[in-house]
Formats: sequence, C-alpha cells, structure tokens
Amino acid sequence: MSRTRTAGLPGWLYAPAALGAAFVLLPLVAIVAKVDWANFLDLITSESSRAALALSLRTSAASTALCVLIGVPMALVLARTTFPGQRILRSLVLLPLVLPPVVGGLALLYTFGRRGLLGHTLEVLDIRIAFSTIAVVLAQTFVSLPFLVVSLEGSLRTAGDRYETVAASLGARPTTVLRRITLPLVLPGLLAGAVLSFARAMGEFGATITFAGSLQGVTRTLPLEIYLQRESDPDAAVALALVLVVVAVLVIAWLRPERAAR
Amino acid sequence: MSRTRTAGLPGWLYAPAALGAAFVLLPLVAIVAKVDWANFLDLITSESSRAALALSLRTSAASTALCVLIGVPMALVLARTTFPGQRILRSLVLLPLVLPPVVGGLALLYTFGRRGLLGHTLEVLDIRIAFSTIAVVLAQTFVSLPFLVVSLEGSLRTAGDRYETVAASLGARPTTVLRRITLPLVLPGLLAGAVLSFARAMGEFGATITFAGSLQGVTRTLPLEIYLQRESDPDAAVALALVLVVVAVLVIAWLRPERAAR
Amino acid sequence: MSLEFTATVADRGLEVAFEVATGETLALLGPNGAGKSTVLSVIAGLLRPDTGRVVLDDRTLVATDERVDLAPHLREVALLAQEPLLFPHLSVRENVAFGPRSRGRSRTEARAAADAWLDRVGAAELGDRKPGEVSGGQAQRIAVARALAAEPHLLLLDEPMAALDVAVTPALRQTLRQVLADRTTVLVTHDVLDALLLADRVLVIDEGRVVEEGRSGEVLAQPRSAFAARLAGLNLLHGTWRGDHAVLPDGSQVHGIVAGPEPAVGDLVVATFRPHAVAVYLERPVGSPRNVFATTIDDLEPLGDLIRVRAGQLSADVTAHSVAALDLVLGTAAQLTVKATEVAIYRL
Amino acid sequence: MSLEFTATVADRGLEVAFEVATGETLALLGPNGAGKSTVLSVIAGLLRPDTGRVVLDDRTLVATDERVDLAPHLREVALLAQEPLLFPHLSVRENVAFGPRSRGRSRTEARAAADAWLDRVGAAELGDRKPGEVSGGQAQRIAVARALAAEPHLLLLDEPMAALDVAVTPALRQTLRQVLADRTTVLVTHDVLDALLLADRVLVIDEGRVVEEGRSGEVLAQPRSAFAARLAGLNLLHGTWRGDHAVLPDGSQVHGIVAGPEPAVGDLVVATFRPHAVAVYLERPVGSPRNVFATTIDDLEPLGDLIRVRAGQLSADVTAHSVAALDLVLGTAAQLTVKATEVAIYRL
Amino acid sequence: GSDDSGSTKEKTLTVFAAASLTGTFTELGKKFEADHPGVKVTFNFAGSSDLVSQITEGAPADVFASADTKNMDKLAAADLDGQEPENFASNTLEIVTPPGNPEKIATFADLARKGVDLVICAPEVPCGSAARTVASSAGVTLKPVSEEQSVKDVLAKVAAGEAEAGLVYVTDVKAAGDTVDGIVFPESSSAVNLYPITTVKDSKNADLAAAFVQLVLGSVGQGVLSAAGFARP
Ligand SMILES: Nc1ncnc2c1ncn2[C@@H]1O[C@H](COP(=O)(O)OP(=O)(O)OP(=O)(O)O)[C@@H](O)[C@H]1O
Ligand SMILES: Nc1ncnc2c1ncn2[C@@H]1O[C@H](COP(=O)(O)OP(=O)(O)OP(=O)(O)O)[C@@H](O)[C@H]1O
Ligand SMILES: [Mg+2]
Ligand SMILES: [Mg+2]
Repeated sequence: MSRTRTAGLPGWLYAPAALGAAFVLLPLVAIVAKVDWANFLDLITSESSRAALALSLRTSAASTALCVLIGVPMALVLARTTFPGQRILRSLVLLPLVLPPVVGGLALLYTFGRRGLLGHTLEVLDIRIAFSTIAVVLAQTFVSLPFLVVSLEGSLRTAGDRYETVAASLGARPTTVLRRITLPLVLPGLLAGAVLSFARAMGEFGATITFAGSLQGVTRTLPLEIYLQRESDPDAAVALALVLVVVAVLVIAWLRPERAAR
Repeated sequence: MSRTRTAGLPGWLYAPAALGAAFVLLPLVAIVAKVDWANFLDLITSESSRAALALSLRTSAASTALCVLIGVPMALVLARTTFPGQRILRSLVLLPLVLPPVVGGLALLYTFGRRGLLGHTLEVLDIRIAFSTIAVVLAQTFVSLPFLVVSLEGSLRTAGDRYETVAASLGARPTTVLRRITLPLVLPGLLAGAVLSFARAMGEFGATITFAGSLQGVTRTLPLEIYLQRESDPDAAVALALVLVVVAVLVIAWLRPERAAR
Repeated sequence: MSLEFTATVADRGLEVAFEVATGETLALLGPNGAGKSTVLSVIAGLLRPDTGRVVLDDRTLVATDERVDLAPHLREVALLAQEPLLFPHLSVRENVAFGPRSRGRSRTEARAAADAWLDRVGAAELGDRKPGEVSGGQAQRIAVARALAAEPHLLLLDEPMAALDVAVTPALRQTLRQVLADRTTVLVTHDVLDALLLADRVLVIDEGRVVEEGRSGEVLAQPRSAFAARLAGLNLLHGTWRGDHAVLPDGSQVHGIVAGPEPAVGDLVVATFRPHAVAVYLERPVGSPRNVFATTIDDLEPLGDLIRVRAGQLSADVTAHSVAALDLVLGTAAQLTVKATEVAIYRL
Repeated sequence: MSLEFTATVADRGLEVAFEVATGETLALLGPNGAGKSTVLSVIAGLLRPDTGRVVLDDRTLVATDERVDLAPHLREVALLAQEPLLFPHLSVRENVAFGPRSRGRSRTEARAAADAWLDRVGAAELGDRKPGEVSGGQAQRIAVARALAAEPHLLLLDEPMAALDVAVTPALRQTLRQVLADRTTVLVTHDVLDALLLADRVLVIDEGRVVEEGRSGEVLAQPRSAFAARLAGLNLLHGTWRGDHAVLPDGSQVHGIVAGPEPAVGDLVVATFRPHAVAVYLERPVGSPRNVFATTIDDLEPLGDLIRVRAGQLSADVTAHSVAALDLVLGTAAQLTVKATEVAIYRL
Repeated sequence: GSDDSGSTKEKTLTVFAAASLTGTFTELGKKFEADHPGVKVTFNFAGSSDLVSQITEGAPADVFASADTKNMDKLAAADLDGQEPENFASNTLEIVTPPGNPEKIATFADLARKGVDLVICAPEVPCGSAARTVASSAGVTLKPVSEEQSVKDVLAKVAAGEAEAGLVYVTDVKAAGDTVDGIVFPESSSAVNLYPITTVKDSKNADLAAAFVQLVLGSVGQGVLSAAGFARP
C-alpha cells in the first residue's frame, strides 16, 4: 500500500520514551507480583468489592459527563474570548488540581454542607447532598474538571480559528459552528480530556472521603474500599487496586479508539 | 485598533461556563471564609510551614522537569508512530491517574523499596531512593506524568504533521524538525501539560506519604504538612491550604503567559 | 446603492472607499500586498477596521463611529478566501452543503444543491471524498462551489480561478459569468480576462489606496495607473450579433471567435482583442485578416518601448520602428486590421 | 541520467515513468487531479509508492523491490508544495533561512542567503514579519524563496507562480529562468509560457498516465494530446541576435520585443508567437507588421472551428472563412505576417 | 541526665509515629533535643499501617509508636522490633456533636435514634472496631450514614454540622477545641485502644532510641500525653 509518511522521529528519542514507559509500567508489574493469585477471585468478587466497583463506574461516568457539560463551555470561553481577569480565572480553574484532595473535600463541605455557604439555600430547596451518591459525583467532578478544561483549551488554541471564521462567513450561527466545526475538529483533544477526567474520577479518594463519607453501595467507591481493605487485609487491597487498573484500562481503550490523524 | 475576530461563541454557552467557574470558585471562597485571619501570618510562617513550602516548590519543579524530559518523547512516540500494542501502551500510561495515589505509592515502594523489584540492584549500586527527597520527586513524577503525555499527545494530533514534512523536505534532520518545528508549534499544549503536571505535583499527597514518608525538610511537602496540621490544628491546615493555592496560582500564572493565538 | 464601503486599517496601511450597486460585480485589482484580501475580510466581518463603515442594502455591517459591528454569520455575505480551507472532517459534499444547511435548508435540499454546484464546477465525482484526498485544483473548485452554494446577498471571491487547469478555466469562467450576472459581487483577481468578462467595474488598489476606478472596459482600455497599464491591452467593441459576425453601430462588421454561449441573432455582444494584435496599414491589404477598420490616427503615445496608436475607439500597439517606417503622424488615414482568430466575441 | 522515476500509486490511479537529465528542467503539465503533485510527493519522500523506483544521480531514493526508502531529509530534494505552508512561528527570514541552516550553514550565512533570496523574489522588506502578517501572493513568493534557498540536488516546484500579480510575474519568471538554468528541476505548471521558458522538456500527464513527452517547443508546437493542444498555440523560431532583430538560419529577419535580459549581439535567441497572431496574405502587404515570411502551404488541419495552416516551421490559425476567401490549398505560395509586438524574443 | 552522646557530631533520631500523636510527640521531641544537645529528632507521622510497611521496606526508623497493637504486631512478625513493645497510652471513645448539640444527644443509646445522622469509623480501622465492640456490649444497633476511614474524617463531618453525632477518641475531642461538643459515656470502657512503642531493630542510634522510648514512658512523657487527653495504658 502507498502510505504518506511523516518526517520521522529522531532515533535517540526512543531511549527516554522507553525509560518513561518503564517508569510507569514497572510499579504495575511490582503490584501484579504482589497479588495473592490463589485467593484473587474470591477477593475481588466479594460483595463489597463488586458494590464498590459498580459505584465507581457509575459515579465516574456521571462526573465525566458533568465535566464535559460544564468544562467544554469553560474551555471555549477561555480559548476563544478575551476579557479582563481571564488570566487569573484560568489559573483559578486549575486550583482543584493543586489543592490536596482532602482540603478540596473540606472546601466542598464548607460550600455544600448544611452549614456551608449554600447550605441554607439547599435546605430551603430540601436538597440533601451530604452522604449521598451525588456528593461523590460532585467531589469527583471538582477534582477532574481542570483536566478537561486545560487539555481542551490547549487543543483549541493549537487548532486555531480559521475554519470557524470560514464557517461563520458561510452563514453558520455560532451554535452551528460549535457543533459542526469546532467540536469535531478538536475531538482528539476533547477525548483526551474526557479520558483524563474519567481516570482521575476513578482514582479519586481524598475529596470523596472528606465530603461524601464512606458507606457501602452509596458513597464507598473502589479507592475507598481499597484504602479500607488495606487496614485489615493488604493482599485484598492490592488485588482490588489491580481490578481498578484493569477496568480503567479497558474503559479508556474503549473510549479512545486510535483516531486516524487527519 | 483593527482586530481580527473569531466566529464568536453562542450566547447560551456562557451559562454553563459561569456555572463551572462558580463550581470551582465557590469552594475556594468557602475556604477563605474559614481562615483564622488573626493568626494567619503566624500559622503560615512557622518554620515547618516554610520548610514544607520550600520542599514542595523544589520537588515539584524537579518532577515537572522530569515529566517534560521523559513525557515529551513518550507523547511524540504515541502521536507520530504506529506500532503493535500502541493502543494498550497508551492506556497503560494513564494508569497512575487511575491508581489511588496511596496504591501508587505502594507500587513504587514495591519497585524501589529494599524488598522491591529493583531493590537488590539499587542496593548493589548503593543507591537509597525510598524516604529521600528523590523519592518525593519520583512519586510526584509518577502521578503527574500522564497529564503531560496525554495533553501533549492531543495537541500533537490536532496540530498534524504538515509542517514537519515541509521541514524534512528542506533537509532538516528529525532532531532539527523536532526542535525547530514540532515543539514550537505545540508549545501551548506543552505548556498546558507542564502546568497540569506541576499543579498535580504540588498537590500530591498519597503516593508521597506512602513511598517517601513524611520527614520534615526531607520528604514532608506542603500537602503532608497540611495533613499533619489537621491532626492538631485544623485552622492551621486551612491556612496552609490557602498558601498552597496562592503559590500555585502565582507559579501557574507566571509559567503560562497568555499566548497570542497564532 | 447596495454596498457602501469605507475603511482604514492602520497596521496594513489600508484606506479605501468604494460602492457597488445591487447586482453589480466589482473586480478588485492590484499588486500583491495591495490590500485586496484585507478589504474582503473587513466586509465579511473577519477583521474590524480602525475606522470605517460598511453598509449592505439597508443593513449596517460595521460602523465604527456608531459602534455597530454585526457578527459574520448575520451579514449574509459569503467569502471565498484565498486558501480553500475546506473543513477537513467533512466530506466534499458536506462542505458544499454547509452553507445551505446553515441558512436553514433541509438536509436533502442542501445535498441536492451541493451536488448541483459540484457538477457546475466540474467536481461532481468528488462528492464522497474527504478534502485531504483531492488535488490542489480540485480543492479550489470545491471551495468555489461552497461559496456559491451559500447563496448570500453579497459574494466575495478571492482569486477564484487560482490553481485551475487550462481545460477547466474557460468552463468555470462561463459558470461564474452566469452566476455573477445578477448578483452583487466583489471579485479579487490577477487575470485581466476575468476582470473584463466577469466584472462590470474595476477598482485598482495599490499600497492600500484606490488608484483607479471605473467601468471595466474603460479602465483597461485607457489605464492611468502603472498597474492598470500592465493589466491593460484590450480593445472592446460593442455591437449586435448577426449570426456569424457582429455589426457595430457605425455599420462595420467584426468577425471573431465566439467564446461561451452562442449569441442569438440580434443579441448584444462585445468583441475584444488586444492592441498587440492590431496591425496598421496605409492601404487596405488583401489577406486572411477579415477585420479591417478604416480610421484616422488620433494619438500616438509611448508605452514602454512600444507606441500605442489610438484611432477612434481602437488602439494598436506597434514598435517605434514601424511608426517611423510607415511615417505615421496624427491625422494619417490608416487601415487597422485584426485577425478574426484574435477577436473574442461574448454575449452580453 | 540524473533522475529516474517509475512509480504506481494505486489509490490515486497513478502509473508514470520518466527521466530527467542532470541540469535539465522538466515541466509537468496536465489537468487538475492528473497526478502531478503526487509525482512530486513520491520524489520528495512524502508518499511511498505501491511499486516504483526513484534514483537521483547514484542514490536510490526509493525502490520498493529492494525495500529502499530514504528518509525525506536525506534525499537532498527540496519541494515547493502547492500550498505555501510557511512555518507560522518563524519570521519570514527564518523561514527562508531554514533550509540553509538545516544543511549546516552558519546562522549568519543562512540569514544572508535568506535576505538575498527574499530580495530576488521581491519580498526583501518582509523579512521581519510573521507569515500570518503577509498577503497570499507575498506568502507564495516567500515559499519560492524558501525552496530555492535550500539549494538541493533536485528542485521540485508545484505551481510556483500561482497567486502572483502581473507586475511581479515576469520578474520572478526571469529569476527562475536563471536559477533553473543549470539545476535539475521538476516544475508543475498550468501556464504554457512557464513550460516554454523555464523547461527544457515537458511531460503531459492525464488521469495518472503519461500522454505526451518531448522537448518543450516540439510538444507545444505539435501537440498530440487533447490537453497539450489546449496548452499549445506558439510558434518557435531559433536565431541569432543582431542588436535589434534576430536572423534565422535561412537569413530572414525576425523583429520582436525582447522579454527578459537584453541579448548581446551574436547570442542565440528564440522568437515565440502564437499561431493566432499570424496572418496569411497572398501578396506581400505594406504595413506595420514587420515580420513577413514567404512560404508555401504544407498542410491545412482543422482545429475546432479554426483551420491551422502549416507552412514550413510556422503555423497560422485562421478561420475557415478566410481559407475559403483566399482559396488556400496545399502548395499555395503565401506570405505569413506577424506583428513585431506579437513576437517575444528570449535569450537562450 | 542521660548524656552519653555528648559528641560534637550532630546526630539525628528518626521517630515513626502515628499521625494522632503529632502534637504530643512534636512537643516531646523538643524536650528530647533540649536534653540531648547535638541530637535532632525528626518525625515521620502517618497512619500506623503506612509506617509499618515503610519500615519493612527499609525506611530509616529508630523508634516506632503505633496507634494500635495490630500494626505493632505486624512489625514484630517481620522481626523488626528492637525491644519488647510497651504500651505508653490508651484512648477511649467519646460522642461528639456539633456545637450546641442540636439533637440533644445524652446517652450512647441516643445514637440509634431515628433522625440522628451518625458517623463512625469503618470496622476495618481501630476506632471503628472499638465502636463496634462498644455497640455490641451495650446492645445497641448503630445505623451510621457513613463509616469513615479515620477519626479526623468523623470529626470533620460533625464539626461541619453535616452529621449530628459521631464517635471519636477523647483526645480528638480535646484537640478539636470548641468546634465540637464532647459527651463522655460509660460504655466506652469496653473498648480501650492501646498505643505501643518500641525501638526499631536496625537502628543506627539504638541508645538514643531507647532513651526516647524511656522519655515517652517516663513521667515527662506521660504528663504531656495526659495533658492531651490520653489515658494511662
Ligand atoms: N491524499 C489523497 N488520498 C487519495 N487520493 C488523493 C489524495 N490526494 C489526491 N488524491 C487524488 O489523486 C489524484 C491525483 O492528485 P494530485 O494532487 O497529484 O493532482 P494534481 O495533478 O497535482 O492536480 P492539481 O492540478 O489540481 O494540483 C486526484 O484524483 C486526487 O483526487
Ligand atoms: N494579519 C496581518 N497582519 C498584519 N499585516 C498583514 C496581515 N495580513 C496581511 N498583511 C499586510 O497587509 C497588506 C495587505 O495584505 P492583503 O492580504 O490584503 O493583500 P492582497 O492585496 O490580498 O495581496 P495578494 O494579491 O498577495 O493576495 C500587505 O502588505 C500584507 O503584508
Ligand atoms: Mg490576497
Ligand atoms: Mg497538484
């Protein structure tokens, strides 16, 4: 087959790339080596493990969806408009990344908690967030939102706006431009951001335990389960961590088909 | 001044964007409201706080540099070559994101610890990694590497390789193409990735406490200090978290000048 | 007055004002970097001028003093930019259907319109390809189809005939002639034939200033600016078609080659030929040139190393040596001849 | 034999073979989508052919049967693609200096070379701008400068004169003539004048196949393919310059307008003019046309609605009506005239 | 006067202690440094199970103080204890409520009342197993809305008013100051949590380590600990 070819990468580049891959993969191998394979199946199919896994998948999917819904508009506003204070806002949006998750959880508690900033409002509306699955989703969204915003904003800037102006001059309303031109063009960046968000939500621990608590089937996600198991049964914890890894890899590989370069 | 203009964003987009901004900023306000301003200065200028902040800045800078050094080659290999197993590798590289940081720390311990995979090798070479500042840097690198790789890979795909082929046809070696064309073109994406990595490293807690321990001045970074302060003095913890946030915002704003769209 | 344009763009050194009547086609000519594309960007709303005012029909598109600045998509102006910029993720057909879809046509209608336009630019068989899989000239044709399919109030075309091969150029020029006939258009071109055939009026810009303006034939026949002089070189005669030749108002006949659709007997036509092709004789010669105009020399004007001989409506470019040999002076009676093969006849 | 090319690219329907001698310039002609740019991509190494073999001097660039496939940067081949694709983050000067820098020249040398090339394409004052700040035509000139500055063993130019204004085209054509004179080049163009003036040989491709090949003048004077016939239409006479006219081997004189650098007395020159511009007389006329060739008609050939009259080396295109009126048949003695202003004379 | 290390060379004593000992041990460390010039005490505060796995992976610890006996047993099982572990403090559970005690909780049985949002520790962690023990011995069935991973998490929920009651250690209530109210209850005595301490086997400062353990077990140490609310073992 005829094939267009790229400029090619310098050969020396493969050395640090391999080093990097090893750095990420070796610890994984180390974990696999620690797994007590004899009892593996029992460990991971216990009721509490299955409940935690199911909860994690549901909440991570929900929080990823939420991230896309509010993160895409944020990235667009940051990348395609200019307004005073934009630079500060852009940095502030990154905060949940910097905040140790436990502090992030506290901050959420101070905001949505009964005596928090919005506590009174929520009480009037008879909405109870604490100790509910919604709290888990909120905590996960809070910590994973910056991932989507930052990586999508980078893609939007790299892609530029030439096609958008062409589309507008053909009479497309901004909404049409967004739907038919902008989003399809930055799809790789959007997918990357969504994958990052999903992965971060799957691994989220600190903010969840602080803000949502830990009750089996309601708020105890897989990381919380792993953490608990670690106290009583480190082997089970390792086995569960492996499950988390495998599930995440599968979801990510499915979510992220190798997209042919345009 | 004359100004090129973009297609413009649909008006309704500002609603979810504002909602998102509020969602991120409100918890911050809530935390600020909780700070005991009377004792704020004392709290944050204590010797242990200053040591922790200095350590955090040093290690985060080092791990960001390490991420760039090994993450850029990885992103390039993933974006610009095809090889069997690439899809799986791409998902595996995301693992540290999914792994709850504490499990990540355990994995690192199982790899670089005395009884770990490389323990013997390192012992022979008389290299002690665990519980040193190096361990902090490794833990931070492990958790923040995927950020750089994923957001840079997205940018590389969005940018495409047309300019690279032009450069090659003008006689530029792959290294030259990389240095003078590819990297400058994806600079926004690279910066975004580096900022994400830095922020993630600044906030890193679980892997650090597990793999590196919490020794003042050596491995006790700001998030660890916050965790400890929380044991004895929750006010101090909140004040410190605020310091972390402010420092991170400053570093990020400085690292990430508003780049004029090309 | 349909389009009213006044704008300055300081950092590109542009300061231009002009008007285009409804249904009229204006050709923008000028050297590279003169500011032609900049003018189109301002009209399309992709560039906000420092000062200026653009009014289309009754709608103010931009008015810096009134702080009016309509969004591009509300202007009903379609721009064919200098680069094709086809949307890489849409098929060729979807690219062309994009304009109709955006203006509210149904999916089926838009696809039908797209196919029709693709056919007219000779790219019918490319509909299912992605823009990355077509050649440079094919991309240009598709971009033309996309701009035309948008059916805007005002059409802005930046070098629509660039990159096209000699086989397709005449056909596309005919298509554009038909399409532009009753449409308000601003056309940027480097080709004098396009300016002449497609445009009613021309505007010559140089270094951001209008240096010449007028009806196409007039500006090109009697250029005053250096750039227009370069472009110029065509004689233009209006007449009536008689089946195999045109008759001028003074009764003389013009034979030539019909370009484009065959005119019907009685149609108004224009005959064009280059002054270079006009020969000057003192007596009527016998030979293949079938167009002979008996005239008197009005003017002799140096034009570089040539002499432009003006006689009535006609110009002939001859070498200084010929002028000397034939002893041409003002008032000399002369026979101007031009071969029929040199004369292109177009239906108006 | 300097460049040896054989390749098939199935999904673009290409199957082409040709050779280019060292120092020779080959013009690739053909309709849009014929495969011209594809050929250049294969040579430059941007597209790997399904089967094929490209050898430059002694180096095999690709050979699918031997599994040789040299990386683009090792081929010493510079490609001016159909789109300018200037590096957006580098200044115009740095863009042009990129080739020399990549081939190991020092920073100062490379900048000097860049400035020299920018000057030659008439873009000297743009050096400090970013590519986003220049006009379409300016970008095209800069891209030409960038390709030329790379000083490769083989130069591939895809429509180098696209988007240029009429004022700069002749000058750039002259520049290219000088540059390409002793350089191995493959040039894609839609302009017959470029093919004629810049290329030694032409290759006409249509639908991925070579349909015609030969020395430029010959192919264009006696086209056999439909596409070449469209392109054609030029008489070519070789002669020696005598200060104000050329003398042909048979002693007859040719007057015309010198295009490009003035030839010195005794230089070899070529005079070109279009068959359209040639008039046929039965007796020698007195008038401004100063070139009169006494010949005998060899051939009469229908060419669309015209008749091509061949007489010796010359062709004249006249209408069927003229042929009838003058009663031209094979063997008729005729005077073929062409105005000096219609003849372009180039130094060889 | 245990000044056998009066050398000129600065020595560092590394103490691995449960995070709940942060305040008290930091204070004791300062006292130790004052008593032993040229010695610097550094602490590694973390969860007890973290500390054990770090020590087994070769962390440079001289002293280990655990918040429960289970983790101390793990260290002993790895044969890394330098001397026989000794209990130096104990802790019992106490009810916490938001300031003002909105649900008017008075007894342990009130925790099972309908409408009281209760948070306790998960059974896997020491405070949770203690809560379970107390509940079963008191014959009360607790229905918590959340089983937290640590006492701090319980405290945070109660302090924020999110939960109306929680079960934490006496020392935690004391440290939390007036952000919560504490209610002592008699049933707590059925689950006493013990804090053991030992030196670590491979310690390079075995003498200093033993001295530190003595400081903790001695009157000075006990004074500091009881000021923070710890009971004697
Ligand atoms: N990336 C591609 N994938 C598949 N087909 C392609 C691709 N690029 C071009 N083609 C097709 O291959 C054929 C040859 O294209 P090529 O670009 O070589 O034409 P060209 O002779 O350069 O035409 P032009 O004069 O328009 O530039 C065309 O039919 C075109 O549609
Ligand atoms: N983005 C820009 N910023 C600043 N100057 C620009 C920009 N784009 C173009 N220019 C300059 O403005 C002037 C007008 O450019 P414009 O593109 O309008 O020229 P043009 O008449 O379309 O030329 P061409 O025939 O080459 O397309 C030129 O001198 C050009 O260098
Ligand atoms: Mg332009
Ligand atoms: Mg091409």
